[in-house]
Amino acid sequence: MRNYLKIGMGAALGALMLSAPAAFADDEKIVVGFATAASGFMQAYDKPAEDAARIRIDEINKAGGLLGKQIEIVAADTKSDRAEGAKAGLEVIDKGADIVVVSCDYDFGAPAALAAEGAGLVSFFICAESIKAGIQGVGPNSFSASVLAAVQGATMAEWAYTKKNARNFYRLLDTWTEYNKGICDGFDYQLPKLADAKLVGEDTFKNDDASIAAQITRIKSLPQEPDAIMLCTMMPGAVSAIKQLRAAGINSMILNGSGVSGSYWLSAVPDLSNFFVPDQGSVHGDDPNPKVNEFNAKYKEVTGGDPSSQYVYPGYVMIDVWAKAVERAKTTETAAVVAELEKMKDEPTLFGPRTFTSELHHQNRGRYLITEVSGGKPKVVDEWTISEPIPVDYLASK
Amino acid sequence: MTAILQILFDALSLGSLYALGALGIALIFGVMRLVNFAHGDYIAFCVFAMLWPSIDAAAIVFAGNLPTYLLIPLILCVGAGLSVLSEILVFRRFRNANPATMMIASFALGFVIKYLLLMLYSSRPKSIDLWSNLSQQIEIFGARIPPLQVITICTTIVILLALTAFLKRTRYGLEMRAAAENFTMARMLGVRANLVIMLAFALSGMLAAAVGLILVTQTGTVDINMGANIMLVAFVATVIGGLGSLPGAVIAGFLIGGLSSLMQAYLPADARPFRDAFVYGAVIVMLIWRPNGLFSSKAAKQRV
Amino acid sequence: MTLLSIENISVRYGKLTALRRASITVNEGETLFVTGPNGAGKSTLLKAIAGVVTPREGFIRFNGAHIAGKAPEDIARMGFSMVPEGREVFGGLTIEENLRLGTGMRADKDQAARDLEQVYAVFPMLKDRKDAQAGVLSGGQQQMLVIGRALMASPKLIAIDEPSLGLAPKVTDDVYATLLKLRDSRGLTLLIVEQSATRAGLTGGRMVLMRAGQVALEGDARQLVKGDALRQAYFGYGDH
Amino acid sequence: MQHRPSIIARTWSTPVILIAILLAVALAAVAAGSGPFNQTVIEIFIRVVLVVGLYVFIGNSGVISFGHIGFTCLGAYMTAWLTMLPAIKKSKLKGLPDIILNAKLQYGWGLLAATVFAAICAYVIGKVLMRLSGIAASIASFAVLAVIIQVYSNWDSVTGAQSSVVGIPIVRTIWPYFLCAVIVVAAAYLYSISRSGLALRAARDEATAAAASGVDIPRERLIAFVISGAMMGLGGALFAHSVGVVTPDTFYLGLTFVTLSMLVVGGMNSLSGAVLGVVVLSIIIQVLRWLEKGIDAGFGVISIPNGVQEIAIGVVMIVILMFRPTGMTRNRELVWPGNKLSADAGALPSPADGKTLKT
Repeated sequence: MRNYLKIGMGAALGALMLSAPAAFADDEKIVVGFATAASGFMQAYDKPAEDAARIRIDEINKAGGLLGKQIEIVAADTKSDRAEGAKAGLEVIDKGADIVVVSCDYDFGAPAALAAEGAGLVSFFICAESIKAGIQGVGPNSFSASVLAAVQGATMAEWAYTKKNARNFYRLLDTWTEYNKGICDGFDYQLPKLADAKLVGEDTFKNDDASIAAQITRIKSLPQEPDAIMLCTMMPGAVSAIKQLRAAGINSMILNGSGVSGSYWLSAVPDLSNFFVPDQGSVHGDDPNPKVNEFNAKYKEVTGGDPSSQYVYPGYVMIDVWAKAVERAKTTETAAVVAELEKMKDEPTLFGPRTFTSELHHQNRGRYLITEVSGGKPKVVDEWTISEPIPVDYLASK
Repeated sequence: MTAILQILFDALSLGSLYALGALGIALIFGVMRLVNFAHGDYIAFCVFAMLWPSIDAAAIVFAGNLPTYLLIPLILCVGAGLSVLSEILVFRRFRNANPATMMIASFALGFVIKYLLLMLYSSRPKSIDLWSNLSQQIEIFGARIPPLQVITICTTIVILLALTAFLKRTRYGLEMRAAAENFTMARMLGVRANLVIMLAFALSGMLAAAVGLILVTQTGTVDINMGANIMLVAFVATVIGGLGSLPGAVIAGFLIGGLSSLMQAYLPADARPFRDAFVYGAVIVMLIWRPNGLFSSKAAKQRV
Repeated sequence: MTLLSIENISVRYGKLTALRRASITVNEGETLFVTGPNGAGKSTLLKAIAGVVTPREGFIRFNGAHIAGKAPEDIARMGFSMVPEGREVFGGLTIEENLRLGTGMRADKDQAARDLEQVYAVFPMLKDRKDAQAGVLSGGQQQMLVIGRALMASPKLIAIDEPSLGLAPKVTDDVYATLLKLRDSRGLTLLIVEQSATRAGLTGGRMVLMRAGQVALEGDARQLVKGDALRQAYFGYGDH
Repeated sequence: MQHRPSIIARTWSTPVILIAILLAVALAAVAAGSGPFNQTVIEIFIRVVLVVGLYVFIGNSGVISFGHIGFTCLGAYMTAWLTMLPAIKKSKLKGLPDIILNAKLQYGWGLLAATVFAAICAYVIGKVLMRLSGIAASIASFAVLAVIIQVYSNWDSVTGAQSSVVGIPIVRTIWPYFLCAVIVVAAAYLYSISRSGLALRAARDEATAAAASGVDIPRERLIAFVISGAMMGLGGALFAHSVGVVTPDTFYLGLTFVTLSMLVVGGMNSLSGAVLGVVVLSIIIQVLRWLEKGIDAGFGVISIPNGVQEIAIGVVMIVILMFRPTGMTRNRELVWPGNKLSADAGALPSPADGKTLKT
């Protein structure tokens, strides 16, 4: 069987399916299939978001279920491996999943998501932040519950410009992952839109570089210390880079993506200050929305620990928006659920509004809390939504 | 002038890390012709030994809280212990196996150590603040140099001198050099093979621990893959230096570190992401130019 | 008195049998030549004594203890010093380091220091170049070095594999003269593998002829060299 | 030698047995009819292609290569470029030549192009590298892998850098994979009984003697390198179509060591070792994974904690190598019972047949 799937936006995607395992629907219950990492490298990233998703499922079940049915969970371990990811996807589909939840990272989640797409099911990336996690990289039935990495870079640039009067920016990119590049792409998009803001220099490094001394030398040799450094990186290299930047006496404000969210790593850079992170919700107990703090308490009750970073939250959002769409469609049938999801415009959730369109199953604009780390203590200091969404064209060309 | 001094320092500090790693690999290779791919995992293991096993995001610092004069010997002992243990449990049984078999066995051992750490600590990198005042920079002739860099370079030099003195001046050093050159003959002269090999493993493990300590002080991060990159570069350096030649390994380590720093400093921005491709390209050229390494001559194979 | 006795040992390399139930005894203070054609198992015999290869069967008793299957270093520590074929100096070590390697098992450090001087006295050339790398020595000098190295262990028995291999006749004469001198002055026992039976006949002592992994003939070296029995045994009993 | 039957008559049973094993695996997948198991079997076939590809060079030449997975990467990207929809290429991979930009081929052509492309690259690289031997060759091959991966990880306009290449048609039926595995096994067998294969193994066992009798070692090595490079490229293309997503980091050290381990554990110098290494280790891994999920043994569920599988497979490999340092097959080939051969050589004749050992 061959079917070419045409999708909007000129960006079309073909999937040549020679055999698609038939999924069977059970009328008595609704099945959520988790094809996520229960072991290996990705486990530390998938598990917290999955726990949050389970909390939301539990809430729905306690409140009488979805369409009057209880939600059941089936899970398969991707072992943090791409080929295993495809198997895990096929496995939860075999077990009757109505929605396939896949790994937090696009690369690791895509094989399972593609399996779901092939079976005609809705797939949700639990917290991936690449535009590919959705229509562009999987197909018309795929979504992501988080916000695009580019929005983080754009948010930080615009916020620092507006609220902190930053004019001279320096861009330091860790070329290790696409996520890192995504942050800098957003930053690159936003910067020219800010009058008289300029890029005074840029450099790259690699996450596992033992030392970034050469990169620091380049910053130090600028005639004047930049107002802000846009640091597009993630763990574990982020800590090393931040530590070395500060140790070198570079005191510019450091702007980041959400990859450095959370306080678990702050002990490595004592007395870190002038450091800013965009968060969808605060894990530090000071979220302006008391319901977030309630959720944090519940999370601790269920898992025994505080949320480690903001990447817990998209899991909750995911089940939340999907369940709403199912309620509205009155069925779990894929086309109907996708149609309902695509009707969502600024749909409020605990962690910021969500919009899905037939072009983009991701957020190209989003409300972010700005967390400032000062004297080694993180604190929410502001809230920011970029003035304009980042165009899908721009994102897709990156 | 200042810029050159700065680049020189950056290159030296990166190079000394590679040199220490290469030394650990060359030592074992010299004595038993084993390319130990588990070396990088020894580095990670030593650093994790400072933390209490837990899969929480925040690190629970345990041994890391000990005073410096206890912590350093402890971590060195952990490295030596792990290395000796792997000799006794695994490598001893591969004394006569071919190099490929030994290599794969060492890789499998590294795999086991890595996944053990993953199970105990989870894959999420942990943070630990160790001697962070060493990272505060001081200026020398306009170049900014963190004491840690100075310490790293000095440590490397001290370790090199100490190792050279050990190999040159002591009985065990003499036996180790002899064993490295001709294992069977050394045994026929009464050199206790197992003891010498264990000693070499212990030293190699301590070198891994030293690399781990420097890395964690510099980066503040504990990660299961933290030794992998250094191990790879060290492995390449060992071969370029001339397998089995300790000074060769050290010099090649400095060479690669220097080359990498120079490229970072002088490549145009667009080419900078390809830095490692250029470095490895240079490695290929060097190997074709001198397949036996920079410091290996046929007549007298010099080892320190 | 018997210092070393080898009883019925067999050694195989894969499918190839190098020694078949060979038996040899060496008495204290004597010089025993082991001779025979290529592949007769002479070198294997020494390796088996030294512990480098393990016999499949048979006993080796040295100085009253069973040593078959023991580690080379343990056998060396019991007073068996080996000078293998091809000399095997440590080319990267200096001459003095090579010599000092032999003393590892000794507790009597003072005596070891005196022995070093004695070796230098016997081989003055070694003393002149004691800090040079051993790899640069000529073949004859290397042979001196390895003999000196073996002596440094203060052994009861020195086994030498082909001391004349690759050496000029004049140099070989020197080597043998030195060996005999040492045997007499130190009460050493010598076990010498020598392909040249003539050399054995010249030097004197007992001789064992090996063929196809077994002892084919045994007797006084000078006597054997004169007779026809040796030639017959050497080339086989007419089957060639 | 002259009185022996021809090489094919003596050795044909080896590829037949190996292909029969692969067929048994394929039929098991059909019988099970489960999606994930089907995918597992596909993965086994891909690994057979890769490990046999490694064997053709490493096994025959005796030179350990750490670089072959680089060709896998080249192959995977080539088929991705040719088979994905032009629209995606035009927006993401603008730097591709027009002919590739506009192509939309069936996956079969993609596989072929990947194989040919990898072979060409192997030829060019091999020309430079094959004069090296021993550990220098190993390191140089690793450096080649590093260069390929670094370039593919950063060449934005052509490979999309680290960003995954998507929109590759996914093939979920086992038969194309099975067919490729069979072809590769047969080709590897034919190579090893060819004049070049025999000469190369002679050089592996007795380098000086082979060189003295006129074997041009770099040339024979280059032939093996190109054939194995082509197979690695095919394996990469198959991987791309099995998962549907390609990124450079998939083809780095992890896969290098997994495939090398399978080869060495199986028996590095024998084709049977390459195939058995994959099949046996894959079965062990699968059993361990089932154990991780929990197996109902009637009296209760037997299970092991998550993550133990990786530790266990490492331990299993070490133990196998301890007891069989030359691999499970001891470097011999599987042959039909009764088709007895000299144990030295195994089914594939090795010139080391009559070699003697020095006493």
